[in-house]
Amino acid sequence: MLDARPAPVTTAPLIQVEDLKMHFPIYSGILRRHTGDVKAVDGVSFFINAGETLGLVGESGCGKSTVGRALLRLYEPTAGRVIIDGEDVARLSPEALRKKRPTMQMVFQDPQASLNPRMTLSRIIGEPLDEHTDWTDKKKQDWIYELMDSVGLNRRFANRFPHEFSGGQRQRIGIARALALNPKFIVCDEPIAALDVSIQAQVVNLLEDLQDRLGLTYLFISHDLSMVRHIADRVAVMYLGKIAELSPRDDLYARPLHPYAEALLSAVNEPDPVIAAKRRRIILKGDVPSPANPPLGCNFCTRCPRVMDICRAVKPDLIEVEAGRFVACHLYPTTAAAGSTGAPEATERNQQGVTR
Amino acid sequence: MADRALPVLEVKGLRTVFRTRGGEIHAVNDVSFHLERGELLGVVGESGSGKSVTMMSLIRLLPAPPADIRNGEVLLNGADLLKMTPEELRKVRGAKVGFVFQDPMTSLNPVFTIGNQIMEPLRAHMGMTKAEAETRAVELLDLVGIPDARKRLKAYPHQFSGGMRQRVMIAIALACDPDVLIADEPTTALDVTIQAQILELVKELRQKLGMAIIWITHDLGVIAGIADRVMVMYGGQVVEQAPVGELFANPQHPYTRALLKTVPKISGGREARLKVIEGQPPILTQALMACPFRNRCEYRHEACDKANPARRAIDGRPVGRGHDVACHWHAPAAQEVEHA
Amino acid sequence: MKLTTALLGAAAALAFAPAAFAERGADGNVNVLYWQAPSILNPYLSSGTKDVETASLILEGLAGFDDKGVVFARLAESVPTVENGGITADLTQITWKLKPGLLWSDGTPVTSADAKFTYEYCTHPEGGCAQAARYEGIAAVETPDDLTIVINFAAPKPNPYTAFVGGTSPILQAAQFANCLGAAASTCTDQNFMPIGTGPFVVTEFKVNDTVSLAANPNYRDPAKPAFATMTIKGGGDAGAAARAVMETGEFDYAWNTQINPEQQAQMTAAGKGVLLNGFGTLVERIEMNMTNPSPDLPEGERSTTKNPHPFLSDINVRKALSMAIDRQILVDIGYGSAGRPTCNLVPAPEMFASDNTGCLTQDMEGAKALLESSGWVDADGDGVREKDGMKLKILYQTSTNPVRQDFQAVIKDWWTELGVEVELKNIDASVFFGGDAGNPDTFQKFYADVEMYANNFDGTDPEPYLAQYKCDKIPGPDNQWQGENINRFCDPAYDALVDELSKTADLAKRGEIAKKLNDMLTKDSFVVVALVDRGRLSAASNTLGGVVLNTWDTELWNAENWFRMK
Amino acid sequence: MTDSDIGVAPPETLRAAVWGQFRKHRGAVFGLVVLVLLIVFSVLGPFVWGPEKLSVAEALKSKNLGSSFVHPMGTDQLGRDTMQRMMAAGKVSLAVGFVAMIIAIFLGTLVGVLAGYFRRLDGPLMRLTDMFLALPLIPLLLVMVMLFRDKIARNLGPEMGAFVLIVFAIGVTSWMHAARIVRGEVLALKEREYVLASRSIGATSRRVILRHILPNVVSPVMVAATLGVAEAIITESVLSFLGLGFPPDFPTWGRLLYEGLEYMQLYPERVIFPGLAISLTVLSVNYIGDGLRDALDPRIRGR
Amino acid sequence: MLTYTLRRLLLAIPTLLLISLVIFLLVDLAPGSPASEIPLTVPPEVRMKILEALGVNEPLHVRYLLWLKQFFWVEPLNGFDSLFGTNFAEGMQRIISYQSRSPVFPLIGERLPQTLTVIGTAYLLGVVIALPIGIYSAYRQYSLFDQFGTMFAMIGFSVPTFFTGTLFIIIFAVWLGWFPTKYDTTLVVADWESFLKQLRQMAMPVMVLGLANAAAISRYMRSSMLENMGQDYVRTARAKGLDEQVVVLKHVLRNSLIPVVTVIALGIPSIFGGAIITENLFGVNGIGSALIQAIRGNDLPMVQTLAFIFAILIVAFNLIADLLYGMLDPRIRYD
Repeated sequence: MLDARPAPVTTAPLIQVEDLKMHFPIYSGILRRHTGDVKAVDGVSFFINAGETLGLVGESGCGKSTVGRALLRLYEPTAGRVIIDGEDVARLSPEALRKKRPTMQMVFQDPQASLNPRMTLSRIIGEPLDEHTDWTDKKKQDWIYELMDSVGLNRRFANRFPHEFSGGQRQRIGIARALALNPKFIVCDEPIAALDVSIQAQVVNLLEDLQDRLGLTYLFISHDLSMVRHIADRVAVMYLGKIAELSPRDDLYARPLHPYAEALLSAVNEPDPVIAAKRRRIILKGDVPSPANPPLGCNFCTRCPRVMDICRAVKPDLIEVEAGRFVACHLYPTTAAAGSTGAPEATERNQQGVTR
Repeated sequence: MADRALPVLEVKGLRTVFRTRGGEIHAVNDVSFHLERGELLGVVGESGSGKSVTMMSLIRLLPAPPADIRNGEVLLNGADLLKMTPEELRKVRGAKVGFVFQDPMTSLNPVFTIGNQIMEPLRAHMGMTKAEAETRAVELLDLVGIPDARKRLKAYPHQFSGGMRQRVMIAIALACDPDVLIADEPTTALDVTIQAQILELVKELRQKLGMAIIWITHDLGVIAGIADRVMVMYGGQVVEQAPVGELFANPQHPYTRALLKTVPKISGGREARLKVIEGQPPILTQALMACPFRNRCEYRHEACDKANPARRAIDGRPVGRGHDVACHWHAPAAQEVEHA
Repeated sequence: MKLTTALLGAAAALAFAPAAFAERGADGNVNVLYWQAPSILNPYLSSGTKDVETASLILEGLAGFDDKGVVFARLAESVPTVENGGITADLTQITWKLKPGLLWSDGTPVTSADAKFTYEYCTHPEGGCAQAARYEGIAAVETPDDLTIVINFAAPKPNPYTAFVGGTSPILQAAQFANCLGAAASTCTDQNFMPIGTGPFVVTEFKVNDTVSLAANPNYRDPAKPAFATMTIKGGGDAGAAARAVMETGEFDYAWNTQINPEQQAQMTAAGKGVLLNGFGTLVERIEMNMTNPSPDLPEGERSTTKNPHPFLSDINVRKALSMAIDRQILVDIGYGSAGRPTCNLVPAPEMFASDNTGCLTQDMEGAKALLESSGWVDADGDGVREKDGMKLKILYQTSTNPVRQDFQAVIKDWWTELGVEVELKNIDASVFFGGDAGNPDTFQKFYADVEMYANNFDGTDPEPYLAQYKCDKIPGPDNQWQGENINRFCDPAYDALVDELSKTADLAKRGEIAKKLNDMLTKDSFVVVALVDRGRLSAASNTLGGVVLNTWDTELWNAENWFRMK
Repeated sequence: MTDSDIGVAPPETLRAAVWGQFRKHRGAVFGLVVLVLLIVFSVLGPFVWGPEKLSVAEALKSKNLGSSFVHPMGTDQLGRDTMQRMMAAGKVSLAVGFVAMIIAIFLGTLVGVLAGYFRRLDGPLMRLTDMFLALPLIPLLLVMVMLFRDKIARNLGPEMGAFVLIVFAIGVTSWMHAARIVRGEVLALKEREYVLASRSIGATSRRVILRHILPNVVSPVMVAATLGVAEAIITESVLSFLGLGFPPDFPTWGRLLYEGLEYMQLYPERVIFPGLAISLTVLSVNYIGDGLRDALDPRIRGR
Repeated sequence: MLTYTLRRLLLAIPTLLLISLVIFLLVDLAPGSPASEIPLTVPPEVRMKILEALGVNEPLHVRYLLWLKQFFWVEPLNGFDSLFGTNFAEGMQRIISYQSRSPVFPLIGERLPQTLTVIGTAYLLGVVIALPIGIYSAYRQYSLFDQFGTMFAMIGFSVPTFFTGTLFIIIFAVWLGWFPTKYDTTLVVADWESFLKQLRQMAMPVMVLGLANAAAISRYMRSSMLENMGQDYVRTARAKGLDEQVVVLKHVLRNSLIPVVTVIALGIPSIFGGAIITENLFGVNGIGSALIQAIRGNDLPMVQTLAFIFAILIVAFNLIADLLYGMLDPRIRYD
């Protein structure tokens, strides 16, 4: 049943996200006035073509998971449009949204936490079917077995509970659940972060196989740059609720444009002592500022090794500086902002973690 | 390095068993190794390979029951930790052996100030007065790169970021100038940029303080950048042990090789498909009478099912001092599949 | 009998304590336990026994009743009678003379004005006086001089010893209560808690619902009394605990109303620290038969009203059979022991009013069965329940919650079941059952049951108002918010006429005869009231406490001035 | 990983698995045995044991007896056989305890889940809980009894009516604790990823609650339930004492205990037997709860 | 924290008003009537008069509003007057008890000290007994001590205080004669001897209630300790080479106490609420016995006022417990 589908021949991308904002309000005072927001996602735009994998990388707290959840409207977005397969998910009525759900699914980070410990494997995988189909039990069970086959789970396990499985197997369960309704688009929210190295590869390979067979479109959220390099076609680097750089994979890894992307790549450990010894790493100082109180200018200005005055005052926009490469950084002036040809080197290094 | 007089730590034939309702779990299976002064020994393995349990067994940190250390010797500067009374052992913990745990979010007590928690071992082991301990605590925080140290002594763990907390944990572990620092996946829970900061810090501290470190991790990338010598564990036992360069250049055990291949690289050519070690790690419900890796091994043959291979040296130096491996498989064949 | 021995003992003790030796306050403190603690010390604002009795230590009337029910003078020089001219021949006026030289505890003289004030206080329309019945029928109270009180009645009053007689209608000090008339009564907390009186004690501290501390009244008329310098009245707990505190632990000298089961009585007496005193008054535990239909199938407003006679209890044979099936001696044995005795009478005392009816005392189960058979109530369908014309003898039997009553219910149910009557039991919290709330179906006045059991008595020694309760016009119903006293809805014109005659009869012997007749009409002639047990008062006194005489006609503390410590 | 046989039967049924784990819990098995014995004693006992029915006068001759072969638990002040009464009382007390507990737990779980799951309901429902905690219990019970006793009794008969009313009254006044516990638990569960996963599938709140929240609040509910049984049995005795409970000829353990108090010094067995019965019930329910909690948790069961 | 507190206090006002209304209606609707205390010998007309004088016949809303005014305005004014000798409240009608015809507040004030000393001591004793039991039970989980502790707690739960109270009286007062069965509320503690006497008379009620309290709290303590015993920071503490005592009694205990302290705080209103059965049994003139006497006598104003004060305390201690949680747990901040 899991046959390859012909890739849709459309000009418009399958996923189109425009200026997505996800603010979590802060209320304070006696009257619980709205006094501020945690700007978890603050104006993010990107698109994903059908059959493509977009990698979304960044450190914890940068808002990448929030993007994924807002995309599937697990959170109510504050602003922006999320067009999936022609419909603006951010504005669908609850009933329409429910009908839409089968097209978009999610694989979660923690395979332990995302599986109800009191449900058997077959009930977990079958849950979407219970919600969206009126199949007979037999038909459901057959389909569940098929799903289990396709993610490499022994049918014998159908009545076991999640705790009886290893992390990798659990993640396969999560993937099978996501596949149950033949989705077009899957948000993979750090699907391998909690797994052992040897198992990570199994899961990534599985995801790739499935994409090839089923023509799936992925948003692959991860903090593991090396895995993202392997799986993604294009990569978006997020920092503090905004996209710092969005580039095709090979371009990004060969020559990161944004100073943050550069620092992030240089921080990745090289599993070869020879290369490791030779590499020059950029060690960022301090921590990420609080998203409730981001810096006035560029979000990265507090840690940027190449910070300029303008960075502290003006937020850079995400602009296409090369073909297909989008960067939000004052180092790459647009024609409009080209007036100030500020020296690229920083006049003063402000590296303190802001602890406001 | 092995030339120096006596290793600071010598572990011989350690066995640890967990007793559960479903039977015994043989978590650590006849593990022997040593640690030279000033050396950084990397311990690599998947979760469940016994690496953490081994290190916690050393200073008997595992709750007993269910943990039961069956066998072995743990000689710290010649004294057997396993034979010590609880009171003697207490004087070793935190004083001679420092410990840094994986999750800095839960490893600090949320209701006491950072200062309180740093000063605790100082006062317990060094008999410092409150004022002395405070001065030392400030020094330690400075040492691990926490700015504004004196003020932050009064802060609570939740007011620190993950990286900062791990620095605090390191400060606590270093408080009494230990001979050995055991770091159990200290960077796993951290972001790459923070991980890089911590690794940088440890390198720095090693130079300054010169203590011996055991660094447990599942990330070969971390080991490559920091360790002197690497010990690979699988199924509760040591399967390969070698100096770091040697191990990466000339891995002998099929598991080590597979492990090295599964890791995608950030630079160089991108594989079309990741190499995979099929199957799952073994469940150690009974003492192993066969090679623990045999079910996942590409080179499995009859011998693997018959006996659990002993560690043997492959470079002529005694086991543990040079490059050794626990595999029935013959070294020459290894050359055929030398990693690309 | 235990009663007599107890009384004899007390009397003997009294005899051996020569008044000349006694000295006020010589015996220190006496500890008294009222497990229902007093909440106010003004008997005009509360009719609770605990309040009235405690207040009687401080406030006194012109006269009181002694342990035989005989009126004796307290503040009055003597008891006025027709013979001595104190009462006019037409029974419309009684004249009291105060003893000369009486002082209030604050040292001011007692005058007739105080009595007149007390009358005004209690008859004030907004005061809500609890003892208003004591002043009923009074046209005016006159005070010709400081020591003379003349009470004029609107109509002849055969029993004039109501106002200012007994613990329930003592004299208040006019000076103290001057500002407490009418609606202001409840703002006078100090006065109500610490009234100034003429009694043997004065209040030194009053903790509501807990403790009253008293001291000997320095201005008490007998300079040698009371023997105790102080008295503490403590509240809390229950009857059993109270008995235990006197009889077993000896912490208290006297405990009021220690109604405990016979087993406990024996056990505690065996402890040897005190004696249980009992005396019989007019309290009768009885079963009232509902003469009207309480069926829940009737529309609200018609249940238990005279519109619908009871389907089978209106048959006298059924009522009689039910009474015959009861063995009253057994009831006494299991419930009251020495503190009860079987009776067939609604008015068991005083002697002159008590009928000699003893016909019910022997159980006659066979007779009862035969009576029902002969009157057509037979068990035709063999289910053990008798029926007639399709009507089954099925009884709902309710009472208030109380261990003894529940035992009674269980036993009587057994007997009646044997008789061929199906019985369903129900018990209701006393505060609801006796609450008289017109909105509540569970009050004893509403009587939404076939039979109910409770005890009642009358104040003082004269049963006239008590017997008048069974007149036709006192039937409770929706019209009078269920406030009538004729609980069983008995209505007999002959009875009403006889009650009217009683109210006009002054001659004591004659009154006794009429009262007995009325009593018989309710009990042995009609069985609408099935008397069960004449319940005595049971109180506990320490062996070291002398002078105690249990009085069931007035307050138990009536002679507290004579109490002393036995050495 | 290549397995060709389709539709492999589960290794064991869920019920068998739960029972298998439950059996391993020594305390739970002990509790179950005791509870079953108590139930058998109360329900089947009267069929096996029943001294001959005596008339009142006859019975009174043998009142207040100690234990003997004829009356293993003695007789009471009316000569009634205590064992017979204990059996009858057990039936009522156990039924009251369990049914009232179920009502309280149901209400508590309902309120707790709603308050924990729906933010908007949290405030009002928790204030409601505060209010119930603050209400004076006795007047509340009195009002309930006054309003409903006759209506229920008319439809169900006096005994069943009293049972329904009592059970309901106790249930309605003792759910607050469970509600608080459940709410706290739900607040935490709500943030679990599997709840999010279920929502991402498009499951309605009702399904999420039924499928994911409820099964996972079992353990705290179990603890509350254990205590609930004890409380219900005792509350019933207080109600009976106030005349709000069962008809007076309807013994319950609580009532026997209360009635026995008067005679405690003379005949201590009169309080010991009912007291023991209540304590044993509570203790056994507690251990069963412990065992059940473990047995229902697949994580523990798998071990 | 301050704004949080203020906010909660503001929110408490409508809650309390609602509670007051419900309490008022409930108590009023309850089937008993103040007339039940009046003996049957009193004729119905007199009965009606008495009730009328009590104000029972006024319409419900009039009585409710009057009571609200009295509770929130007249009584505080009276309190002010008695403190500062002013007379603002003169002539205003206070809440009057039906039973004693005196203002309710002084009556409550008179009883509060006994309740606080007896029930408070019992509560304290319960806590003092329970904490070590809970701690040790958790530390040696499934040991003999732990099993015994469970048994003790279960029995504590399942045996009503009317039973333990009577049992204690028989053992300690009747057989041994150590303690008095009745609490002497007039006793003034002035010297050593009277202090001893006070201790003796408090002994039994305190024991009865203390045991009941200890049972519950020890369970909480145990489960809280167990939860924390397995936490990572405990391992850290051990790895630091701290004494086992320090590990358990400092690190584990401090964390475990946070939920337990709030449970204890939530139980404090019950101290003020008194213990109905125990107080009555031992004759302690506390709030609990006042409540039961008022309920038995259908003293509506007293019941309403007591119940409402109790409600205020419950709401207040809910808030206090929340604040306490925030103070004990540095991770929680209210703003």
